[in-house]
Amino acid sequence: MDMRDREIQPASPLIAPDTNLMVPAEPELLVETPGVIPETEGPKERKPVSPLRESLRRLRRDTRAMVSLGVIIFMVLLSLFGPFVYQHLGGIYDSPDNGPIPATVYRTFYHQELSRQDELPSAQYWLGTDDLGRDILARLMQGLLVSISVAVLVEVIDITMGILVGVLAGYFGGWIDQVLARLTDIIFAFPGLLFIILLTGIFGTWADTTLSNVPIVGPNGNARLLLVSAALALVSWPLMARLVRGQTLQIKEQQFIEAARTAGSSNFKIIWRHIIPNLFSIVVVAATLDISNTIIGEASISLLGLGVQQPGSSLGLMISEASNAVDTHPWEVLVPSLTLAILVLAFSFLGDGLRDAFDPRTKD
Amino acid sequence: MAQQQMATSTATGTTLVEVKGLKVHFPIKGGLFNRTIAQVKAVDGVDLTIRRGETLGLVGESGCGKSTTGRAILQLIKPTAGSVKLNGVELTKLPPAELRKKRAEMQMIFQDPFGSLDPRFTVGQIIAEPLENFKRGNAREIREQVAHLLEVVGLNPYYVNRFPHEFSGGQRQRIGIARALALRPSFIVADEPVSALDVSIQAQVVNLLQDLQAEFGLTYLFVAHNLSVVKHISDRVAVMYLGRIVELAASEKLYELPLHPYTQALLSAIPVPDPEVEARRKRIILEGDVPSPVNPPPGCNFHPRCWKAQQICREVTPLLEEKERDHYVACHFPG
Amino acid sequence: MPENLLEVNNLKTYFFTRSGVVKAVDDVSFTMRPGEALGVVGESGSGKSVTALSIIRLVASPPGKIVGGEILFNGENILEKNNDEMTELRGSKISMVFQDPMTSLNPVFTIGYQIAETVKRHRKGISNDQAWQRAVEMLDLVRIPDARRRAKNYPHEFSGGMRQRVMIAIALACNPQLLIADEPTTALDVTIQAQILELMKGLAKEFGTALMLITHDLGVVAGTCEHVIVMYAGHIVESAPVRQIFQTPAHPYTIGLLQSIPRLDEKRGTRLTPIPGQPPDLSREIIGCPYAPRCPRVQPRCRQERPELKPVGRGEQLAACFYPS
Amino acid sequence: MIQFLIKRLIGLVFVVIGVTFITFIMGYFAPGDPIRTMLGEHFSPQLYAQLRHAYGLDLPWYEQYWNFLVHLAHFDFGYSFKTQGRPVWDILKDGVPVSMELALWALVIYLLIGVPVGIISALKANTWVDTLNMGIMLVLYAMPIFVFCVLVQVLIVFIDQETGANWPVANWGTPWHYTWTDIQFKLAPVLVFGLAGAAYFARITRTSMLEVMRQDYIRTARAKGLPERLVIYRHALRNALIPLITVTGVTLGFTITGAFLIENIFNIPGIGTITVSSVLDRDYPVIQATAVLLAIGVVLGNLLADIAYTLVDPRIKLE
Repeated sequence: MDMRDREIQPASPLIAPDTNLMVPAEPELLVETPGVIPETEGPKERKPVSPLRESLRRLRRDTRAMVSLGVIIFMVLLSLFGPFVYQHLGGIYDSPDNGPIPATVYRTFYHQELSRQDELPSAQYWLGTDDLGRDILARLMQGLLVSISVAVLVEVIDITMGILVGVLAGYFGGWIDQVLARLTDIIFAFPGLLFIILLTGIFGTWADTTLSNVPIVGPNGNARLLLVSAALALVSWPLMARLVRGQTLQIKEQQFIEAARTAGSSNFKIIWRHIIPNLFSIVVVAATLDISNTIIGEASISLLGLGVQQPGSSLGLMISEASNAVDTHPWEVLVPSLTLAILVLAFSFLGDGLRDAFDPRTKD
Repeated sequence: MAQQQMATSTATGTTLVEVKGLKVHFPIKGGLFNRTIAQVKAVDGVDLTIRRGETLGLVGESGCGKSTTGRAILQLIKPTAGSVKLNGVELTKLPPAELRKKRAEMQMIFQDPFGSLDPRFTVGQIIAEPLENFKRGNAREIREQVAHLLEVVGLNPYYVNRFPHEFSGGQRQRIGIARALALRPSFIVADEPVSALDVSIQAQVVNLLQDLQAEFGLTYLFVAHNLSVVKHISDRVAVMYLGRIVELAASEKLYELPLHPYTQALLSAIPVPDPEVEARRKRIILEGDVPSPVNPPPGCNFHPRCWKAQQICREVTPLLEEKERDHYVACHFPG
Repeated sequence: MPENLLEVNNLKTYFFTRSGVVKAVDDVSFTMRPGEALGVVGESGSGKSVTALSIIRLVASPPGKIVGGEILFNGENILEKNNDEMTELRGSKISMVFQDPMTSLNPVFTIGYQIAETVKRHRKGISNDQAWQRAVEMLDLVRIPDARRRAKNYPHEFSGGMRQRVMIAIALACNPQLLIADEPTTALDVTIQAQILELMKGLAKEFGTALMLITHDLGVVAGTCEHVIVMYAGHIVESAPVRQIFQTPAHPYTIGLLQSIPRLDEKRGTRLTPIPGQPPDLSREIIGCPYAPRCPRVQPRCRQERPELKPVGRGEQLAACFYPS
Repeated sequence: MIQFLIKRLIGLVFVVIGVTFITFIMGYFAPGDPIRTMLGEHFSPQLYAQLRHAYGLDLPWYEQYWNFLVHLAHFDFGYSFKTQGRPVWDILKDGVPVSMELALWALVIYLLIGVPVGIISALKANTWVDTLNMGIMLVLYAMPIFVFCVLVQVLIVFIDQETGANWPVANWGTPWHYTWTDIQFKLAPVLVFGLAGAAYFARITRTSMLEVMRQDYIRTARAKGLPERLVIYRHALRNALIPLITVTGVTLGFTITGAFLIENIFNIPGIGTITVSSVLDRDYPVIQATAVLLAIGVVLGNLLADIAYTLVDPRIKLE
């Protein structure tokens, strides 16, 4: 983890959250919110506007966020269905080494066509080949799949644990709060990246041998991905929990919580119906921004040789392999680097857009 | 003496709420080991009886503990000490589940028309929440009750699916009132219900509260800092200063003949919208600020600002005693 | 020397927001004589604060903009002055005290510094020591005990009432001709409000400063001001000497306001007469009298034409109503 | 003040214990036997037992941990597994100055570029200047730092090829020496590292500045007749910089970690490179030592920030 984390959760409560502040609110106009229903007028045909719907409407007007969302959807589709389509578009290739082989072979991310090393894009290899004659596009799609799967896995754990612990710590305080506070202290002082490096470095070979037979996640050098995801989740959830805790404390002070208690709602019901729904926006924003960190984290670990192993593919691994030949074949390093940059930027822009859309201060 | 007097009024059976020796102290943590280093004595020994069907006004300046008193009576804040009885049932010792059941009888109207409604609930869901908690009918019946409640507070039931942010402050306050009424409570604490509203809207809500009281036989504890409003709506008024009640009397009487120096100063400070009256009035301008409730002055805690203060005021805390019929005051030199 | 200290003619200040143009102040005209105490009364959104900020030219821009009219101060149009001339004027000839004393002082400077800074800015050639002397003097004047020592304290070491005294000290440090106080006591308790109003009234008299007191509390103007302006939805609806406003109010809105607030000296059992409905949405075009939808005396004409501010009855009383009482 | 320092020092000890405990436990439960790995082909039972004893690995885990802590209290990080008998400190001492040099120059760039850009953006909020500034900063900030490194390397290669220059793509010069060759080595990594952090600082500064400019006391300063220049530089800036102090404090520690990737890609012989290679070699004593160093760095950074805070903001009094 680098310092990106702390944009979501400032280390000190004195730091203003990094929201894009729009024009200062004009002093006397705040009381009259637009859309207020005049009592004297009769019912009008208009759909009720929930705060969520209003936020989404604002998001839709944010070109940058919508383009980013488009990019993300495209990359997800590419990683899921891309290989299937790609392999059915190529014909038979008469390989000097392997004889005639179909595209389902030479357009896989692990097939080495040693007579075709370090090529630039061509009709057969749309994005060229790497130093072992492997299809860069195929490896790229596999790398994207790895990035996105890790991101999804980590965010599921991150959000679940973050909300669970954060809400309990914020709502009830007590020992859970104390433990969380100490835990985040350590996480802040113990650089996350170092922890992940340690965990994957120490248990990596164990994972290679033990997990490689597990279906789906095991083969093709992906055995360490579960470990990497676990490590990433382990360092990210306490920060999410801290953020949720802070927000819970704020919501708890709102009078509608007191009102719910007066209405006879139990603690469980208050948490479930009043607190968690109101955490929605902040968690969505934090998770979106955290996906960038997760993707970078996985790529960093693979880059250092501690994540996905050969013959597997990951954007980080691709960059690492190609960076040795940066002076002779810059193309090979540019492709995964730019893809990674675009993916990460898209999540950051989307996160920024979501934050603006949810922040009532930017309300028009 | 005063205690006995109050006790007898309980015996007549007209008392709905009885508060005795209520204290709410908040700890201030600090130091090396996060120990409690001081106490904020927000409420420091309050005795009150609220009669069935009356409106008892509770006034005081910010930080005097009036809102905390209201919340402690409803057990929204756990009192540090003292007893609160509603209909003769001791609330402070009820287990949580029992207390939740009791909430149907006592409700609250909140100050902040923006913060007191969950922004993600529709108006219908907000008002239905207490009804659902207490299983007052099936979905259809609850819907009907919600529609009826909206009409009762003067809102069109057509808006039942709207969200709070689509309403103005006054309308939101009406929604809050409808929610408080949903369970047909006997006792309502209204915590500064009009102070966040514009003056022209305040009157609408004040009138509504009065109408509802007549219609449903409600008992109000009306907490506010605006003495004019409190006097207008209340049968009796209690004046608080630094966590204690310094004077309690029928509202007319309190205004005409205040006995406690603080009440006198407070009343004289309130501007009257009449230049003739203003020109004639003599103001008592108090010196200095309200002391911190962490370290209240010893004895009568008003003595540092009081022009009548004697040695005894600095040493002995005056008790709230009945100086005239139904007129209680905590002062060594009242009048 | 012109007779009027301040003359506001047809002032229009609009806010250009994404949801439309909000006409916060729309065609407002009034005058102030030197030393006069003028009360400006209105509910939130009535344009009273924006009027004040327009006079001192501190309307947040964007989105706010003064789009029309003139503001003559000592006969000179403030709206034609450049930024340098305007900063010369602010704090020396025209000062302002704001609503929230807790946030209006800079937390990182001592209060003595914050007063002395104003003095240094406007008195050419004054030394730091002299400016500090003046600061202590001012603190003494606003009755801050132990002023010499307290001048070295930071704002957070003062209570709300004390901070408002400091704000008044800053505002009066250069003997301004006009002091604008925007809801100066709204954030304070009544007993503190009484202290502050008393102080402000006394000092304004002593300094010969004209006082423009903006408030939503009719009681506050009754005891403090000589002349009152009532604002509603960006317009002045009534303007009169203080006695007439309270004894013979002419505009239905003024009457409504007076009947809707409970009075401390009223008899038991009286019922308030609320004003029905809500103030209008200023981002929409308002045709006719803005008060018409809530007015009990509304006539067809009120919904079509906007009434001008015209003399009613005797003397200086003006009202913007076709059917004044 | 004393009480505050004591409190923070207790916190420091707590964090160091937590960090060492995590690294220790991970090393203890890690699969594989370091001594066996160390001996490799030369395995003999006696030598094995002897070495195990020498490293204290025959003791129960809590005694091992306790010994580690005791040594740590004497600033003794123990001996490396990989290079037998070589003290850990001996390995680290070459890396520390390099990493510190990198971090320090990066920090200078954070402040010298990030803060002014943030201020300018805030003052020109929502104009094209702001949009352009913040667009660039957002890209710099959100882009993975190693991608940034790679792109710069590609650029250097391109320039070298086109102009025949011989600008180095990797490695570091002599620490704390600034001959032209040294500068050539150091410039690219420092700039990459510095600009990434500067982007973060620019964003925080802009937010903080905008927040302050909305405050009532800024309006008061204007109402006093202060010229806009003074309003900004005297009244706004001082308040806006307060949150930056904390950020700087926290950043001090995290800067060291950010260096992990930069060092690896630019092949700089700093702590980051040493750590990664020791992880690959499973040289636990070295790993533990770096973890402790980093943790202390972070906590000290925070402590310094807290103290600096009290000097700037009169509202905050350390109890």
